[in-house]
Parts: sequence; structure tokens; C-alpha cells
Amino acid sequence: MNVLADTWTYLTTAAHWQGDGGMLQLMLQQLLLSITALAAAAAIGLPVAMWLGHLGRGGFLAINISNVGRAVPTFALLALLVTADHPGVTTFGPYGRAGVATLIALTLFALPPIITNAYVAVREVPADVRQAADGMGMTGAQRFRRVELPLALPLVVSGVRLALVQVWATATIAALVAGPGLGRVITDGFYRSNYPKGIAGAVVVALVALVLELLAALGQRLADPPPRRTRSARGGAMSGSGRRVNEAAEPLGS
Amino acid sequence: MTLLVPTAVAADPSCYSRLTNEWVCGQYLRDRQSEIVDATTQHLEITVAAVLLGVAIAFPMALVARRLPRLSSWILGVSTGIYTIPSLALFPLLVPFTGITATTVVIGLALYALTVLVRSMLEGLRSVPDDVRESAIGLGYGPTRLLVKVELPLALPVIMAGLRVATVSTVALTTVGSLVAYGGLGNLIKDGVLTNFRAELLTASVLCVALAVLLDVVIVVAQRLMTPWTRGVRA
Amino acid sequence: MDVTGSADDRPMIRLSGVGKTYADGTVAVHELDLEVRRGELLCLVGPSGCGKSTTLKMINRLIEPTTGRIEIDGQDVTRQNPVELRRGIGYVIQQVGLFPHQKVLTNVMTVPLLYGESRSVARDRARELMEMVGLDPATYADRYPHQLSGGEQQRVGVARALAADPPVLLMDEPFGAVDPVVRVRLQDEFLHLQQDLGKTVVLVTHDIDEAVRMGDRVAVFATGGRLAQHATPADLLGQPADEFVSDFVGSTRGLRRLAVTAIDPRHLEPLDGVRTGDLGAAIDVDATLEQALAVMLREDKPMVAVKDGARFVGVLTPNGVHAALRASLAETNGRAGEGGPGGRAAAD
Amino acid sequence: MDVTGSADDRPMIRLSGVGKTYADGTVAVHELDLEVRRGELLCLVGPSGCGKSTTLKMINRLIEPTTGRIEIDGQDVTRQNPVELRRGIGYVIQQVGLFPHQKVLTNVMTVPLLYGESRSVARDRARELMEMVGLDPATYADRYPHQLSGGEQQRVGVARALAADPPVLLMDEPFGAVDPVVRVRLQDEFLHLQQDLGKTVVLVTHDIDEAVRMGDRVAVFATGGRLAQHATPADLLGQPADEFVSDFVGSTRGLRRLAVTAIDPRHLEPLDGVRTGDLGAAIDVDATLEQALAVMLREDKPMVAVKDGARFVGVLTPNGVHAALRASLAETNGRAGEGGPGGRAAAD
Amino acid sequence: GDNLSNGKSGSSPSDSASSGSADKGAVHIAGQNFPEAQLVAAMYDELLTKAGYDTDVKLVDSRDVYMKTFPGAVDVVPEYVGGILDYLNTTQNGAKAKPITTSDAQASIEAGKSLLSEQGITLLDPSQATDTNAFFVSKDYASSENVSTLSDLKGKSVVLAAAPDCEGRQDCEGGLSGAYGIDVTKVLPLGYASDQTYQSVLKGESQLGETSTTDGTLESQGLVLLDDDKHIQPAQNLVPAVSSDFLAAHPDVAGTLNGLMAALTTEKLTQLNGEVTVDRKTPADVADEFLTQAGLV
Ligand SMILES: Nc1ncnc2c1ncn2[C@@H]1O[C@H](COP(=O)(O)OP(=O)(O)OP(=O)(O)O)[C@@H](O)[C@H]1O
Ligand SMILES: Nc1ncnc2c1ncn2[C@@H]1O[C@H](COP(=O)(O)OP(=O)(O)OP(=O)(O)O)[C@@H](O)[C@H]1O
Ligand SMILES: [Mg+2]
Ligand SMILES: [Mg+2]
Repeated sequence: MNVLADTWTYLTTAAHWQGDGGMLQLMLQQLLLSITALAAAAAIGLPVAMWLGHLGRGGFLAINISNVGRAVPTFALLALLVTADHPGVTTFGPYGRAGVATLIALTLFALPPIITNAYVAVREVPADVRQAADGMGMTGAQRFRRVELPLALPLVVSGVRLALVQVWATATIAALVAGPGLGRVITDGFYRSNYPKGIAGAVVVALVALVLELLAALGQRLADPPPRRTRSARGGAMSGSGRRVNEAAEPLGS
Repeated sequence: MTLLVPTAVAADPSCYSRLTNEWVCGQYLRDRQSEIVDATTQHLEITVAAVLLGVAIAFPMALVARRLPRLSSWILGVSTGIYTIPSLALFPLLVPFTGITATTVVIGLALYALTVLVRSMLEGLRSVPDDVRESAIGLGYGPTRLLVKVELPLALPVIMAGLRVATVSTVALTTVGSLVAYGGLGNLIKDGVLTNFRAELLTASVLCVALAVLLDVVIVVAQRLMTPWTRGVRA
Repeated sequence: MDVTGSADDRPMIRLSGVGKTYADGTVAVHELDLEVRRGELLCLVGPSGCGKSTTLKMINRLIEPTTGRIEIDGQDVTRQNPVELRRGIGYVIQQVGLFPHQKVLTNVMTVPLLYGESRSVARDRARELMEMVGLDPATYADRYPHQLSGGEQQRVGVARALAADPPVLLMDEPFGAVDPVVRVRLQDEFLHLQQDLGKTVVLVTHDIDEAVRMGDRVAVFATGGRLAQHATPADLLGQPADEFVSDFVGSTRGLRRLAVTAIDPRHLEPLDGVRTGDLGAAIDVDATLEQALAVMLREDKPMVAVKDGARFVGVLTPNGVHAALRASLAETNGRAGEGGPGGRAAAD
Repeated sequence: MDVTGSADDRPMIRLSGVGKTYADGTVAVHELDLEVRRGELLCLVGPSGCGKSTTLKMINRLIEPTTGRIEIDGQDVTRQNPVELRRGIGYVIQQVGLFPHQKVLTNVMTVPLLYGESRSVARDRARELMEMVGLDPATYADRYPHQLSGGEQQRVGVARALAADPPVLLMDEPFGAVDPVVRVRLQDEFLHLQQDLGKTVVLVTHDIDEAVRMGDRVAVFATGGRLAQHATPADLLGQPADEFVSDFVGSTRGLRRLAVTAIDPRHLEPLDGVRTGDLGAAIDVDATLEQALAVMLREDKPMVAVKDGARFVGVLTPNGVHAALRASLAETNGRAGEGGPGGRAAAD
Repeated sequence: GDNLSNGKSGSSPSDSASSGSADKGAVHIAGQNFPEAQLVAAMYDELLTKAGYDTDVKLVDSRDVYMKTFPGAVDVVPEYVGGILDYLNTTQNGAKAKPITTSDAQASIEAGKSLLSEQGITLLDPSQATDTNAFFVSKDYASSENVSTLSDLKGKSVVLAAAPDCEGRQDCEGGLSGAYGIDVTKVLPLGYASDQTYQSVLKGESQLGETSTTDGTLESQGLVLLDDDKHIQPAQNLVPAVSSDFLAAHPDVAGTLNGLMAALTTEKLTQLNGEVTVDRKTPADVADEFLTQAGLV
């Protein structure tokens, strides 16, 4: 338990946070890395997945292909990428050493949850609602934008949320190629048996993950105000009473 | 070190020796066949065991989260928190209890899979149409039966989507098992990275992908078989 | 409302002071007192949005009332395990709510299986019920719900609720989406079933004809979940409690009574002196006025002979029909509020 | 079927040899020939599962026919961009299909917005239509669909389809879930709208009364998507094409005609010699027989005076009503198949 | 389940050839997973199998992991004198504890005696073969800057590619800046004797790279080792670490392993490492060849 006390001391020592290589800087670097990778994955994955969901086909293949990128362990992918001529190990602006390689590895890592959720979300929009939209003369794009997207949004956002948290946690891998981020603190700590330091790094990563999670949840709620009860709404008309139904069913235990 | 050159010449370096170090090398596949097969088998076994264990843990968590909405953000938070624990910290933490065994890896990976699985289960259950749920309750379905006979089947498309992501992730993550000697293909990958053994690195990575694609196809086929009613729903 | 009558046995379902206010403040049901007798078929009718579905769902606790007390068989439902409660109550949901992941036959088998019936017994029962609702098992058993038309889906929903043979049935517009021929078939089948088995039924409908035809008594709701009238069909048609009810029952409510009023020998004219050419087919004295008129039109004759068994008792003319209708209306008005025999009994 | 008539303008909708066989081999519609005239309201009725919805969906290409050809305004629909095609066609879906993520008002505003209407115009129009379908915007505008009763949801669906003011309307059981009072209100509103704007409407209903009341012509389908009869309401009731149709229209079809048959001066009796006590309120000569009977029953009188403007033209007794009905039936039978004036025209 | 096979465990291919002595029970060997450790572990494996033990070998990523179950579930570990002592010192006395190891193996073991007995670990005889940290530069750099020892780098500014734990350590960055007065401007944590480290030095991103004295690959890559002329490296002689309890129950293990230690030299080890990392023979094959040559089996 000594270790925990030491971890606390490590975390509360201002010097560990400040300056070049301080945890604050490393944290910001890692945030930048994560958010860039996530943005890239979303920019690539969302349009493709939602379009396929809208068409109602091709999802299997898209998900399967995107899975390929994630099936290779990220560190192996990174190792493969840094040996290549491009993107290689060259420093890429604020993303540091092997920045491009790291970004590519993290982007590939973020794609599957984004693509999978977005595809399924759009596909699962109830048939009668879809048909009503078609019947009133919506173009494919209008049906998508006005009906499918809003109904799918919660699940789509949930995929992005998941990817965000996972990318953030995985971005520590940049330490393996001497890139930026809190991974350094963690590896340094654990490899030198300086557990308080390693744990401190891990704790910061976990805390930031939770904060990101919280922010994402808030954003999701903003994008999707509570009365809508989207998920239940997607099921059909009875959401309100359906909820009550559950409450009523609850007391009898299982 | 001077010994090196004669050895190399005498042995007529194979395509995977460090001097040639080709990416694709049939010789390597032949020489290390049993090692590769063993690693692949171990990888598959650990992955499947971990995903199954993950499902077994995630399911009750999702149920609790759904029943007690106030707890749900905590449960999701915990699963997220676990995911951020570096394997470097998690595995040594487990070793005193489970030893240097595959069990350690399976437990660790199952815990990592929770983030994806709990979420998708929760979302899947929420996606069940309310009129269907209401009619089931009205017909006298108890909570358990409602769950098993109605909600789970209808939640399958979303749950299976989560399972697909969790499974490929686990295929990739299994490699961190090399930390405690049970990394399946990860042992080869780690070694390949460390010693710049290209044939080994590439072969193991390709096998990882193949395993992931294979498992993914198995899941999709299983889903098709389990959800025959979804065929042709779209006009 | 003293229509609750002097039944010596306790009512099967009793609502006292039941109210439901939704979260947003909408008062769906307001201080409702209602009793359903054992073996009775009660129809709930009322304008769209008046709280019929809400009332029904409160009975099997799909919705918890905000105020009041609901008893089934003398037991407060809130004290009962809801699952067990619902096992004794069949339920047809307005939105149909078939299980999209199960084939039609499996949907219908659901409830018997739930009650521990063997698969083969459940399957036989399900096939039987599919036949009853007019869906040939050979064609429909293996389809999924999305492969059925709207009316077919609704019928599967009815079959599913009947499959368990529960003593109490709640049905929310069970025949709303089917055509008149099938509907009458279903109504008849259902009435027989109910008479044979003595089920207690609460049936929501917006079709006043259906209510009059099927109900032992009819409860008319006004908007806001107020009970406007609770009476036998004949009383309801003859003597609407207020303007709202008479509007709702419709200006042609007198004519509706044709279907539920029996021929009255007092309004027959003697057979003597009738030109035989003016007489078409004869009808039984038990027939309704509507049937008598239908025969006259079908035969294109100005009158119809009425028989009691093999004996001719007189002829009925349109004027006679009209007189009988007026008499029946006057009679109802006369014994205002007195619980008379149900319209259905007279119609059968 | 030569009921297609001698219209000099092309039909608005023409189906020739249209058939639909679903993937599992179910023949939903078989070799269907059908024409809908410009400005006409055609009702499709038929037993549950006979292919009415399928037919409707083929017209706006939600379902592609397996055989045959569908033209709208002379244009083959398969040659048209489905989106543009549907823009000219309002559609009320049988399952209602409201957008669960939008409030009621937004649901109704959807189509005008889709067509590039400004928000404020769309909002005004939506409020107007909500009023029309009997949903007070103040109460309902901001609710979500799941907070409405079944009938309320259906009415929102109708308002949504009307909002765009399309020249062609396809309506699949649009009033199936609402009570008779609201339904008659909606039917009337709708008929006015259609007469004022001359829309071409295809309306699916399983309610034969509704079909007779609303349709300029009625197409009766038999199971398997066969067209059994295509005629004016009066002809349909008077002279069913075959046993299937007569069964479907019902044994009391003669009585149904009460609602669509006008008083015929020939069947009036002279005013002279009538005891004034026997006369209740007078009715107009344009009224239907049903209305006449209703007045007699309401007033509890054996006859009713008939006025033409301010002038009394005679009295009508139940026997007179019956005679008029018989005459009207005989007349229809006499001019078998000749396209007479629609039942609705007579009823208005 | 535990029946999952470990690719690297199991006995060497040749063990079926010679007959083992009587079955002496199980011995659990663990160690770190890099080529030299694989090689030495394979030697332990073969020897102990031949001695009649039922062996299993688990090679893990870091000392941390097996030290959690050693002694206990793990009986024998191929260790390095400095490595295990430093580990015990820092875990027992904190990260900033004063180092107890020196460049003399026996003295280091003496100094760590209490720590070892506290843990229930016995170190057998250290081998003369030693594998300490070492530093290399590229051939080009060596000739252009004219360096062959670490002292030659005094005052020069270099970027160092090394293990993640290098910074501040006496046997690494700390010693280089302190004892040698080298200006280490940056430490790139690219790993110990890893390909990334080699590449970094070869590409000129860093000037100095960390490896081991027994690295068999340097010459073939065009890299040269610099002499540790000020002896900042603690003794890292190979040494078998054995659970004291296990040793008491199986005293014959000491003789078997000590024999191996005596047969190994730094040169031999370097050559064998080369066979594993350059020729990519399997550690088991190389171990078997060596043991046969040395007459140990
Ligand atoms: N979740 C809800 N929140 C607020 N108001 C609701 C909710 N559900 C229903 N209501 C309102 O409560 C009233 C009664 O609804 P209910 O469904 O009981 O009507 P109903 O009599 O079944 O009507 P219908 O014949 O149209 O189905 C309606 O005015 C409806 O708008
Ligand atoms: N996807 C499908 N696959 C197979 N058969 C289908 C499918 N959809 C509908 N059917 C069948 O086609 C026939 C016509 O269906 P349709 O929905 O057109 O009937 P409908 O006339 O609208 O009936 P209702 O009045 O009950 O709504 C029905 O027998 C139905 O079972
Ligand atoms: Mg309702
Ligand atoms: Mg239909």
C-alpha cells in the first residue's frame, strides 16, 4: 500500500507535471494524437458505413475489411510501418517521432467500432418508418438525413465514443517508437520498477478516459435531447408506456 | 564475432537469416511449421476463451446497468477504466493469483473486451421495439423469459455487431499475452519485432488477420442462422 | 351509475376511483369506477384518445394507475405478482406486437408453451386457433410476421391471446384491421367461445356496431377518461345518458337497434288477406328486425311471413318493423336505467 | 368490366395486367387491370390479405410489380424517377409509420419542408391540418408520437400525407383506428377537400360502409388479388357481380343503401288526411332514406313530412322507404353495368 | 485452460535420444524472452530433462512477471548477477535505493546475500560469461569522430537510443553523463538491442545505441562496440537463480547447472547468440549443439 501512497505523492508533485516532458505536456500530446486519429477514422468510416447501412447491403464486407486493420496487433503494425520508407520514423509536427505511422496505426484501430456501429445503426431503422419516408417522396439523401441519421445517431455516436476511449488508451503505444504521450511515463515506470510512476501514468490515462467518456456522453445528450428517448423511439410508438411497462415488471425480481 | 562470416557462408544462409531477411520465405514456414501451428492454435484457444468469458461477465453487467439506469454510467465507466489499465500493469497484477498461465491472459483479455461488450448488449436490449416488449409482458412473460425469448433475439443484430468488434480486438490483443508467455502468435510477433525477423513478423501478422477474418465470418454466419427473420425485411 | 346491478357474486374486475395522469400532465383516465361481472363481455367504446387503452393496460398492470384501486376476483392487483396476474389474463395489444423473430405458428404457440404445455399440444392448439381466425396453417404457419398483411397480423395477435385459454381477456381493438366478413366470423367464433367457456372479457373497440353486437354491456368513455354511460346495448341505444353519448352512438342509433331487437308478435299483421305473391321466404320469430328487412329486400317483397317453429304467426311489413323499433325504444325509455337483458342475448 | 366508362380524358392511374408474386411464391396480386379517373375517389375493399396494400404500394413503386404496367397520367411509372413520382403522390401507410424522433408538428411539417416550403408556411399548414384531423395543436404539437393514442397517431399520419397537397393520394386504411364520430368528421372533411381540389384518390378500407360512403367507385378485390367488381357504390350494392361480392358486401347490403339512396317523390304519400300528431319534424327532399328513418325514430312518429324548399311535397312512411329502396335496387338491376351517378353524389 | 500449449516450452528435440535417469519430478523454469535468455533457458531445459526432471519453460516479457511467482510456482531462472540483485534492491528498498552491485560478481553476490535469503533465492556459481550493457556507434561515426572507447566521447553531444529504463541509470545514461562526461542530449526509448535502436543509429538519428556485450549482430550491420574503459557496468555474469526450498529438495540441480556455467564464456555466448539472431537457428538446436560439443550431455 506503500505504492499507492507513493503514487499519490508522484501525482501531486508539481514538478512531474510541468515543463518539457512533464505529464501535462505528454497528456496534451496524447490528446492531440488520439483526436486526430479518431477524426480521421470518423471521416473515413462514417460516410462509408452509413451509406452502406442506408443501402442495406455490403456491411458484412465493410466491417470485415475494417476488421483486418484491427486484427494486426497495433504494436506490430507500428513496427511494420516504421520500417517502411513512408510513413517511416520521420518526425511529423506535433505528433512527434514516427507521427504518421502512429496516426495510421491508431486510425486503423479506431475504424471497426465506428464502421460496425454506424452500419448497424442505420440498418436497424424500423421498416415502417423507412417506408413512410420513401412513400412521401424523400430522395435517398433526404431519407438518410431526416430519418435514418437522427434515428441512428445514438448508436453511431456510441461507436465513436467507444473508439475515442479505446484510441486514447491505445495511444500510449506511441512510446514504443519514442513518440509523444503518457505511454512514456508508464513504460518508464514499469520497466524501471518505479511503480508509483508507472501507476501514476496509468491513473492519469484512466482518469482522462473517464473525462472523455463523460464529455462524449454530454455531447451525445446535447445532440439528442432526453425527451426523444431515441432508442425506445426507434422501436416504435409505445416507448413511454414501454418504459413504464418495465418499471412495472421490475418489482417482481427475476 | 569473426566466427560469424564462415558460419553464414557454410550454412548457405536461408531466406530468413538476418543477412537476407526476406519478408516472405517458404523455408521459414517449413522449418518452423510446428512452432507456427502451436502458436496459432494457442492464439485461437485464448481468443475464443477470452471472448466467451467476456460475454459471460458483460451480460450480467449489462443487465444491471439496464435495470438500474443510475448505475449504468458507473458500469460503463468501470469497463472503460479497466480498458485503460496497461497490460504491463494488469498482467503482473493477476500473476500472483493465476500464475504464469493462459488463464491469466484469458482473464485479462476478457476484462479488456468488456468495454465493447457491455455497451453493445445494453444498446441491443434498448433497441427492442416497445410494442413487442409490451405484448410479451401482457401475455405473462416473466422478466427472465422476456429477456431470453424476446429481448435477446431481437437485440442480436446490435449485440453481434459488438461481438464482432470485441472478437477482432481480442485477436489483436491476445498478442499482449506474450507478456506472460502465452501470447499465441504474439510470441512470434514480439520476437519478430525485437530481432527484426521479417518472415516471422509478417507470417504471424497475416495469421492474426486470417484468424480475425475467420472468426468474423463464423460470427456473421452464426448471426444469419440465428436471425432468419431479418432476411427480406427491407422491401 | 347504478348499472352495476344486483349481482350476487362478486364482480370479476372492479375499478374504484382509478385515475391515470401521464408524466407530462395529460389526464388519460379520471376517477373511474367500473365493474365487470364474471363471464361478462364488456365493451369499452369512446372517442379516440379517451383513455380506453390506458384503462385496459392498468387492469393487467402494464401501466400503474396514479390513483384508485383495481381488483380482480376480489384481489388488489397491486398486491399480486404481475407476472402471475398476467398469466391469468389474455391480452391483445392495439399495435398487434407480434414477435418479429418468430414464425406465425411459434407466435401463437408462445403462450401455451409459457404455461408449460408440451410442444405437440401447443402446436395442435395453435393450428386450431389459426384455422379459427381464418389463416390456413399450411400457408401461414411458417411465415414471419413481416410477410403478412395488416389484417393477417392482427388475427395472429388474437389467436395468440386466445391460445392460453385464460379466464380473463383484455382485447384492444382486436378486429380493427379486418374486413367485415372475417370480422363477423371472428366475432361469432369469439362469442361462442366466450359463452362456452364463460370468460370475462373487456374489449375495446371504436366500432359502436361491434360494441352493440358483442357486449353484454357497453361502457362509453368521454374524452379525459370519464365514464359517460355503462349500460346494456339496448339501453344505450334506447336511452343515451346524455348528449355526448347520443352523439357518439350516432343519429342512426335507432336503426342500429334493428340488429339487436327481436321481432315482437304484437307488431305482426294477420296472414289472412295477404296476397301470396307478396310473401317471400318466411323467417323465424326469433330473428331480428334487421334480418326481417334484409329478407324483404332480397326477395323484393313488401312483407315477410313469420313462423314460430312450423306455425305461421303473421306477416311483418316495413311499417311493422318500424313500429316494433319504436316500441322497443319506448320500452327502454320507460324502464330507464334498469338492467335489462343484454342486446346480444336477444340477437342470438 | 366495362365500367371504365367513356371518359374522354385519359385515366389518371392505369394498371394493366399488373401482378405481384412475393419471393416465397405468394401471389398477392394477379393480372390486375384497373383505371382511376382524374379527380375520382376509388375505394379498394376486399378481404384481409387480398392484396390491397400491395396494389397501393405498387402504384408509388414501394413494391415493384412482377408483371404488367402501371401508368400515372399516361406515363409508365417504371420509367420515372421514383422520388419524383412519389412527390406527386401523397401516401398514408397502413402501419402509420410516424417518425418517432420528431414531434407531432414536425412530423406533419415534414413534407412541405421537403418540397422547399418555408418553415413558417409549413408550420401554419401543419397546424391547420392538425385542427382538421381534430388534434388541437396547443395540446398535441409538442408531443412525440409515442405519447399519442392509437387513433391520434393515425390522424397525424393522415395530416402528414395531406400536408403536401399532392394531386394524387394513396391512403391505406386511413381511418381504421378512429371512432365513428371522428371518422365521419374526417370523411366529410376529406370529401370536401377532394371535391374542392379535384384530387385523384385511391383509398383502401375494409369498411364497406366507408367505401360506399366515400367512393365514386369501388373496386372489390377477392383473395389472391383478383378484381371481383369495379362499380359505383349503388351498382355494387344493387347488383353484386357474383356470390363472392354479395357475400362480402353483406346480407344487409340492401339496408346499407338506405344511406346512399335519395328520397324518391314517387314513393311519398299525400299530406292530406294525415293526423298532424303523427307528423314530426320535416326533412328535405334531398335527404337520404336513412336520414328519414332516423327522424321518424327520433321523433317516435310513424311518418315524416318531406319538403322541397319551403313547400311540403308529401309524407314518407316506413313502407314508403322500403318501396323506394326496392325501386332503387330494381333500377340498378335493370341498367346492369351502366355507369350511373356515384352513390356519394346522391348522398351529399 | 492450462492445457494451452506454449510454443516455446517443452523439451528439446534431442532429449528422446539419450535415456534419462529416474523421474525426479517437475521443475519450472522461467525467464525473460529475448534471444540470449531463450538460448540459456533451452540449455537449462535440456540439461535438467536429461537429469531426469520433467521441465516446463515460461519465457515472459519482463522480470516483474516471473518474480511474482519466484520462488514458488517457478523453481529455476537463468539470471544475471547484476540484474536480479538490482531488481531485488529496488523492489525492496525503493527506486532510489543505493545500488549494491559492482563490476565484481562475487562481491555483488555477497552484498545481496541478505536480500536473497530473505526472498528464499539461492544463486549458484556465476559463469565467467557475462552480458553487460554495451554501447555502439556506426562505423562511419567511429571513423569520422575517431572513437573506439566510451572515453573518446567525452564532451561530445550525442542522442542515445536505448531501453526505456535507461535514463538516469548508472549503467546507462547516468553513467555515460556522470562517469564519462558525455553530453546526452536526448534518450530515445527504442529498446535494448532492438532493431529500432540499430536503425536509429544507422540512420544517424542517434549517435549512440545500447546493446549487450554478447550481441552477435553488430558487425554484420556495420556497427561497432565502444569499450567500457571506465567500468561503469556492474557485473552481469550469467548465474542460475534457484528457489532455496527447491534446491534443498533437489541438491543435484546445483551440480548440473554449475557445470553449464563453467563451460560458458562470453565469446562462446556471443557466437551462439549470433547463430540464433543472425542465422536464426532455433535456440533449442543451438543449445543442443553446444551441450553436445561441450560434452555436457
Ligand atoms: N405517454 C403518454 N404521455 C402523455 N400522454 C399520453 C401518453 N400516452 C397516451 N397519452 C394520452 O392519453 C390519452 C389516452 O390515451 P389512450 O391510448 O388510452 O387512448 P385510447 O382511448 O386508447 O384512444 P384510441 O382509440 O385512439 O386508441 C390520449 O389523449 C393520449 O394522447
Ligand atoms: N413479404 C411478403 N412475403 C410473402 N407474402 C406476403 C408478403 N407481404 C404480404 N404478403 C402476402 O400477400 C398478400 C397480400 O398482402 P397485402 O398486404 O397486400 O394485403 P391487404 O389486402 O392489404 O390486407 P389487409 O387488409 O389485411 O391489410 C397476403 O396474403 C400476405 O400474406
Ligand atoms: Mg387505444
Ligand atoms: Mg393492407
